[in-house]
Amino acid sequence: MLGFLIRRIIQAIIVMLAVALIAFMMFRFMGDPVSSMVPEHATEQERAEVRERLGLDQPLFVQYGRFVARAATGDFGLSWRNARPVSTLLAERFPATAELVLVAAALSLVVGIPLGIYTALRPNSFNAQMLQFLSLVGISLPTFVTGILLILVFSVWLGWLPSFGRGEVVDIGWWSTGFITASGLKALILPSIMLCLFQLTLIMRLVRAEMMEVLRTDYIKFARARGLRDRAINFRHALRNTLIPVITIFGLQLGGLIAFAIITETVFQWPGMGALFIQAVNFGDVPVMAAYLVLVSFIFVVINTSVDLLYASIDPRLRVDDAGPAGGGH
Amino acid sequence: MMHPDDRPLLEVSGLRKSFDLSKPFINRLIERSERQFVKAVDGVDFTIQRGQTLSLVGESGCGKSTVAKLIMGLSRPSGGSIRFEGTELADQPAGKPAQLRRRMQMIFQDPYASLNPRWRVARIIAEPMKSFATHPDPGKRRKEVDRLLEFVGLSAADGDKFPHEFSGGQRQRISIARAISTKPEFLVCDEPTSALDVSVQAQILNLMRELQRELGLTYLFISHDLAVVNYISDWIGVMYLGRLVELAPAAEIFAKPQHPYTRLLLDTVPDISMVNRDMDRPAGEVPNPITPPPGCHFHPRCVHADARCKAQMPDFIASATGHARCHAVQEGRLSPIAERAALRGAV
Amino acid sequence: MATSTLARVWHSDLAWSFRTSKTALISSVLLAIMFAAAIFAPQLATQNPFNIAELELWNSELPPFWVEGGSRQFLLGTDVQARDVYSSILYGLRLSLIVGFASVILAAVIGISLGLLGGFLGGIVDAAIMRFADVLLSFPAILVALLVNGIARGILPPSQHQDAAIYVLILAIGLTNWVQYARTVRGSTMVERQKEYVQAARINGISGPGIMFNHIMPNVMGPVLVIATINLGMAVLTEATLSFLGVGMPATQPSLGTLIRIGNEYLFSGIWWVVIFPSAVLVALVLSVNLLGDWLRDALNPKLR
Amino acid sequence: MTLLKVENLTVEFPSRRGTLTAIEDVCLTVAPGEILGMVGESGAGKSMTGAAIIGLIEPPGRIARGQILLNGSRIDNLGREDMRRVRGRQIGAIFQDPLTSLNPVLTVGEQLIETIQTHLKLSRSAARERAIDWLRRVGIPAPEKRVDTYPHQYSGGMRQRVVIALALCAEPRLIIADEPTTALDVSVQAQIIALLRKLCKETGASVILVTHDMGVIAETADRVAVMYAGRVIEVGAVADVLRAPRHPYTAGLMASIPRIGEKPDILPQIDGAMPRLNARPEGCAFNPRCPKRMEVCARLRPDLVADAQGEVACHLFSKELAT
Amino acid sequence: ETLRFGASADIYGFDPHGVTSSYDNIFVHNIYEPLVRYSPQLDIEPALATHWEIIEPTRIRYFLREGVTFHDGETFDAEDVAVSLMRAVHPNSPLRGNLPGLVDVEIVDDLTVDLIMSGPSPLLNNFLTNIFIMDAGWMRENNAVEPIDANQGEEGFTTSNANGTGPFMVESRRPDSQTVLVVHSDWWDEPQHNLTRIEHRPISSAATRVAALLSGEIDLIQPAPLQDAARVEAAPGVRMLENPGLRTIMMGFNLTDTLNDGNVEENPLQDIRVRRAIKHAIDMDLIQERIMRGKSRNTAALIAPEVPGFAPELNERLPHDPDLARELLAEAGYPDGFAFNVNCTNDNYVNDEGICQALAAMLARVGLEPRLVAEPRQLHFERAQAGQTDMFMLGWATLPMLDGFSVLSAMLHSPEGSYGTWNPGQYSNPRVDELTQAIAVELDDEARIAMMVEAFGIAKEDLAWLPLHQQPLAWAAREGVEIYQSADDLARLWTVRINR
Ligand SMILES: Nc1ncnc2c1ncn2[C@@H]1O[C@H](COP(=O)(O)OP(=O)(O)OP(=O)(O)O)[C@@H](O)[C@H]1O
Ligand SMILES: Nc1ncnc2c1ncn2[C@@H]1O[C@H](COP(=O)(O)OP(=O)(O)OP(=O)(O)O)[C@@H](O)[C@H]1O
Ligand SMILES: [Mg+2]
Ligand SMILES: [Mg+2]
Repeated sequence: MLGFLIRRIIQAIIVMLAVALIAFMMFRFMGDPVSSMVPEHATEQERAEVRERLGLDQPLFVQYGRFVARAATGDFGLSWRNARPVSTLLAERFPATAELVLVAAALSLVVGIPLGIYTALRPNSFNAQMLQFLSLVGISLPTFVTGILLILVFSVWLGWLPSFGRGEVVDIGWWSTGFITASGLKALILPSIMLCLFQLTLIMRLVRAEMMEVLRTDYIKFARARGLRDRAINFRHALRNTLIPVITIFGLQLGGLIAFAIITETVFQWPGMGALFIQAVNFGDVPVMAAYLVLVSFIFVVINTSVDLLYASIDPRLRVDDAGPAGGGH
Repeated sequence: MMHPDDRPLLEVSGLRKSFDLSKPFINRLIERSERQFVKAVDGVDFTIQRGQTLSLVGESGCGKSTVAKLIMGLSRPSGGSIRFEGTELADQPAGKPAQLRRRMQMIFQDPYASLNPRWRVARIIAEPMKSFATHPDPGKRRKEVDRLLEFVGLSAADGDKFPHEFSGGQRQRISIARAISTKPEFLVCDEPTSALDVSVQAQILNLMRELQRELGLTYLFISHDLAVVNYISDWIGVMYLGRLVELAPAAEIFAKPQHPYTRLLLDTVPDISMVNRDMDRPAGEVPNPITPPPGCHFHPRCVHADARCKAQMPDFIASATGHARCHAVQEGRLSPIAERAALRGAV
Repeated sequence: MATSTLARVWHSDLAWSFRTSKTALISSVLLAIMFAAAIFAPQLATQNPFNIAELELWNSELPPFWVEGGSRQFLLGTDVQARDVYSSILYGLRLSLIVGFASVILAAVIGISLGLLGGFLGGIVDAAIMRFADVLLSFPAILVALLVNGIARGILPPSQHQDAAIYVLILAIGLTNWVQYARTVRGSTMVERQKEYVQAARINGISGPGIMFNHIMPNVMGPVLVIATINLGMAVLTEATLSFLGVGMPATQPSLGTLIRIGNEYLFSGIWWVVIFPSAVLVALVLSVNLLGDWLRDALNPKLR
Repeated sequence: MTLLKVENLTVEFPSRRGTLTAIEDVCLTVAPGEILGMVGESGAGKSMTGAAIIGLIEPPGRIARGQILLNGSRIDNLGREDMRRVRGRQIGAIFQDPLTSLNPVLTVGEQLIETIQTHLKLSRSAARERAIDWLRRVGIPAPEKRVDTYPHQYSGGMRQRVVIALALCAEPRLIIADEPTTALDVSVQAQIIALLRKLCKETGASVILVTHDMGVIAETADRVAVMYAGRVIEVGAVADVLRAPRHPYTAGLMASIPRIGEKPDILPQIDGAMPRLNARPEGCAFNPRCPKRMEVCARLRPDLVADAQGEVACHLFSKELAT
Repeated sequence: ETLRFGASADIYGFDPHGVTSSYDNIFVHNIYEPLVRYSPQLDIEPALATHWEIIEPTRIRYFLREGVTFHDGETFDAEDVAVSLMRAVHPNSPLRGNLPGLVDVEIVDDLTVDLIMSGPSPLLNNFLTNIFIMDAGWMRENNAVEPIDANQGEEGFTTSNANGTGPFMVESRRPDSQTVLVVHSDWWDEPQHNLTRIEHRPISSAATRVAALLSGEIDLIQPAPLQDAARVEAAPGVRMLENPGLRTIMMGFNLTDTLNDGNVEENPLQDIRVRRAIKHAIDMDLIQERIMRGKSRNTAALIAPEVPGFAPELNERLPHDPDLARELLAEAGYPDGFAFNVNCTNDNYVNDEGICQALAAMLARVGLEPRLVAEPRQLHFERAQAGQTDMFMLGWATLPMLDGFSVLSAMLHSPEGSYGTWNPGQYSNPRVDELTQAIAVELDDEARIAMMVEAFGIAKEDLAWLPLHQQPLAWAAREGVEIYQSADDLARLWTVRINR
């Protein structure tokens, strides 16, 4: 287990170094960092000075090393767009994205898993087939279209829910939360529905496929042959084995949610990191893009590593380091 | 064991193969575990004379298939030598040198996996001829394919079909047709009938005997079914955990099994002629090949084992019937058994 | 021979399951119509919406023809730039499908090659490819596509953005989607590689590439087809999303996503036709592709047969 | 007195190429405490018969005809819940692959306890006691410790022992063992078969032992039923069927099995292969391969007829009866 | 009362000398104040200075208002003015160009300062309307006497903190989400407003902005999309605020020797006939009707009628005449047209991208091959400034000068020194240069205006720029929100009254 942990962490570090390399390359080769920092009429002499000050005259790997060292402390310099430290910009927006993603993730799990189980257990019932079809519609609907429709119906026509922003938020330390005000909670509803819809259908389909797969296995057949009750078979035997792979996929999906938040945040004017990132892409604001990339990858890597560890601790086959006696058979 | 009249077609000596099953470096570092190897084949010696059949038997995982793959060049030996007509093949990959490899072919166990499901039968059979350029002309090649198909008991029209349109036995015939298409002299057959039904097994075994007679083939035959081995072989080698524990002429080995493992096998194999024999014979299980018992690998299951067996690996030396790897046999601690013959007579 | 092949295809399980599946039939008919519409867009359209010279501003914002004020010349109305919505949809569909197909092909080619290579060679090559794939896989496609897009924009001079947009999109989407192919192909390749027909080929002196492409590749293409179909839907969606976010096709060469983005700004002004029709077509397109993919996956899954 | 009586059991699979008949008019009886061997080539319908008896035919398969009586009462038409009560309690099952028969995420003990508690009114601790006891009975060393371990920590042979414990722990009257040793080594196979036989003797359970290994049948079974192409074509005492088979298929089959100690120049063989489900010939399914084929064989399907030596479905014998 | 104000963009920060964004400048006006300010009607009126006098042509004395306090309670005095003005012209300050010619600030006494100029400055007051005064002590305490240097990689204190004398003070700020201002109770001026609190919410999507207004989440939006005017008008409880604006939208030409993105050797745009042809090809009336929904004011002049320097004869437009355009092109030797790029913003002016598309379509119809590039403003202006465009969009409101000189000095004078800073096309006419330099130091209004009219006349003849229209001001508000819509598009929130 310890070996597994360390291996995963080393892998995670390598991944982060690779991501940092991409971010660094973006800095180095997208636009000229010098020209954005010196006055327009600067002489070549002045440019060279800036270049030296920024260390751009050093060998690439030295520059990369420095970049990594600075990135590790969260220092990505100033945004080209609005001359504020990128780390501050991201930190300000992080809570908004995090709360949105968390709510959407919870929603997609809480709704997706039961629906997946239901459709797997009654694959031929009308309801299940309807759900299966709807889930296809769910993954076929462009999320931005869903978002637009939600706004049109619930904000414009019915006027029930706000069409943009986070509502009122309360600061708890540096974290600003919308969870504890009525308007904050109301503002969360539409965006999190839009964000979770795709993941929800994905999880439902995943659980369904995985569960149907498990229900076909020999040990389920054997469990039936022992006359176990359906409930025990479905929820004790099948569900456990279904959810183990679902955990891994869900880890990946969480990453997907963070990425899809870009669209949701754009549609709902949600003041999160995704909106910041899309602005940066539009503006070619490399420091923000690079920092977002590094931060988001860091989150992914942390999630994925912990999911792997979780997986390893849930699945007894992986829990014990020794694989046990080799089985016979061909 | 040597037939003086002729130089052996295949000589295998000291053949070894180990697979690295070590955990990743970091894990070994942290857990201070050693590198782990499976000695799948651990010093195997035998020779096969032209036109004869040598069979290898043994339980699953004892290394039979690995020997076959080593001989065919599908896997590189960790040590030892494989000589075909005196030419060393141990360091040659599969298919090389073409002139020699053309004369060695193989038939596999699984009739479903051994034919490419996306290829038509004619193309499958023609592939070796094309690759080894024995029939460079496509027209002639196709004729040869038709001939081969009929030779193994199918019809020429079957060449246009896909493998899934055939039954298991028919597929094994196609495999055989492919194997003999380059006119080889030596065939390695890795459990060619163990996936087939008994009635079909008889057809294939007969076909193989017929081929041997007509084409003068030499076989290395691998099986875990002692009865099949008995039917097809001239010589039989019994393997246990990577080692050859006994090698003797087929007739002798069943009549006078030397090694205790051979005896155990003969005892436990269900026999159609032994109606309602009491099968409850404590025989243990094959140990984990990663950590085989020291000394003689078989000693934990052996009733005759003593301290020496636990400590020292016996050599593979001549026995009453052939060769055996057993201290007890060598020390004469084992009585020759007549028990088995008696049992058979009882039914 | 040809007829017998045809007959064989017609009687195959796949064809049978196709013939008897209502969803497969309906969705493929829908798809066929949309493909035809895309291919014959220049013939079917009443206007070339990409040719700005054809836009006559005084025709702007006309409603669909059945609504009062609409004109038969512009079946589904026009947008603010007097772009005929009907023609724009045809051309946009064409763009979406081109981007979809091209990126799927790109992804498939990269993924299959790398998957075959990794699965067949194993060892360090495999480890390198797969670690790389893992990294990429943990990044959602849309994010990678945005990044590739952002980088391309940074590198290319602005006047080329428009012309390069479609290639950038194809690249961005293609580069993000190959991982799935690579993983699947690698997995199947590792299974196939162990199979005895491959060993037989090696015994017969067939070279590595020969085995990889002649023997293994045809046998790992089944799942690839399924992935490709499902991916096509995803690629079309990704393209639309990028265009919606304003980093995809430019307004002068609108894809379906761009049309929706433009229309979205006018949604509350009562000019609903600019956003509704392209959205409907986009959803219909992706839905039928997904329905087909879903059916294909079930039909090709031996366990379900 | 019979424990199980199967009459004219027919299982069909509706499919696009019409209805496939997997097994047809299968008739069997099993006496209490008896071991009935069932042999036949792959696809002959052995597993399907077993599945039908235990009520686990996978949809869209269905029992089209016939009936299954256990202790004289029909079980083929029981409701879902009633049939569930029969399974495990009345009829147990053992499948081929011990590697996949156990749920990997539950301990062996949990699986045993759950099964015991489902069928017997026992407290959890009593069930646990019993589980440990069963592990001991199937020969697992140190069962008190092993009860809390996971299946992957067992070797193949040990796992099959656990499977046997699971099948027997609710003390069913009948065990359907579908190729319980095919995945095991010869030396382990002998132990497993012996264990099964011993335990059934102890509990008085009957066994239907499905296998295609004649040797196993010979050494284990009391009676044997031979299946061919979905039908039972011969039933009789093991010694009779092995030594004096009457149906030409059985005869051919027996002859084609190589035996230790005999080395004929050429093995007697049956040409051809068993027909596929959708290509079963008219009349006797074996007639195209039969060396003693008669004109009637291609027309008329012989019924399974009982006589003093057993039962056989062959015109050779029905004619004898007629004359 | 609380005003919920929906703007199209967020501010970047509060530093009044720190960022170039004109929207920031506008917003900061609610917090900081200049010495003099424009009234809602755009007349210059005293603010922190009560009156001023010209001591010498290069020394202007300002008498400061007494009893003004900053938000933190500090009193306002001459030192604050001196430090703030010098801060505004510090080399780090991106705004230094907004106060040209300031050499030094001398403190005469606590409430009197002298501004030392490098030459006569007829527009000094106009400039000062946009230079905000901060508290010197507060700046010192927080190490903010100099504007932040973008290279230092640090955020200035003044970016996220504010301490002005204005009518409102900052309560909280959440970037991209909400900035809350509350009323400054010690404000020196008599408040006309009845606000206690302002919630400034950036909503970049126009449609969402309108939706938020309609659903009652927002009281005032700026700008309101023109296409939604009808709907807003029709909806109960909300109304449009529309007026002609000062900002003239125009297209600049690349007049250098080569095109950036052309398919011909030379630069056809240097040929006046080609520029004329372009002008004739464009149907501004149609654009006005369709894209601008009749709300814009088409123009041939580079400045709006309200701006000094305007004369009616400058506003005589060339007719839309595609045939003539084709003829002219043929005459110039381009019967088949040529390719060139057309750059415009897509987030800056009213329907900017739409105008550009329509424009490009019209150019294409006379045989030209315009390649349209629509980008966010930052990229666009960077590119336009760097001369990487052949035809580019620019909107100029002459703010904060509110004088034709702004256009002459920045856009029409040849680029040299502080002149021609916005003339990347390198238009150059010696007479215009001469006139511009004379206007700069001419203190007599009549003479200045005469010279300006002459210079604009030349530029019009030369078609140095292609003026399109003055874009409309379009805001929308809930019923009961009263605000005077000034032509400079500055929402003077301290004039807002809400009657619910
Ligand atoms: N590629 C490999 N990597 C690691 N171990 C291997 C590999 N191939 C075989 N082994 C190991 O080598 C040993 C011998 O395997 P081999 O396949 O030769 O056995 P076998 O006698 O043919 O068994 P079977 O009857 O099951 O075919 C086994 O323990 C197996 O696990
Ligand atoms: N789900 C199914 N759908 C259609 N046919 C089936 C299905 N399951 C089994 N069959 C068919 O039913 C017949 C009997 O199968 P069964 O599994 O009983 O054979 P078996 O005698 O047990 O063979 P084996 O020795 O291979 O286990 C076979 O021909 C098989 O193809
Ligand atoms: Mg093997
Ligand atoms: Mg079976």
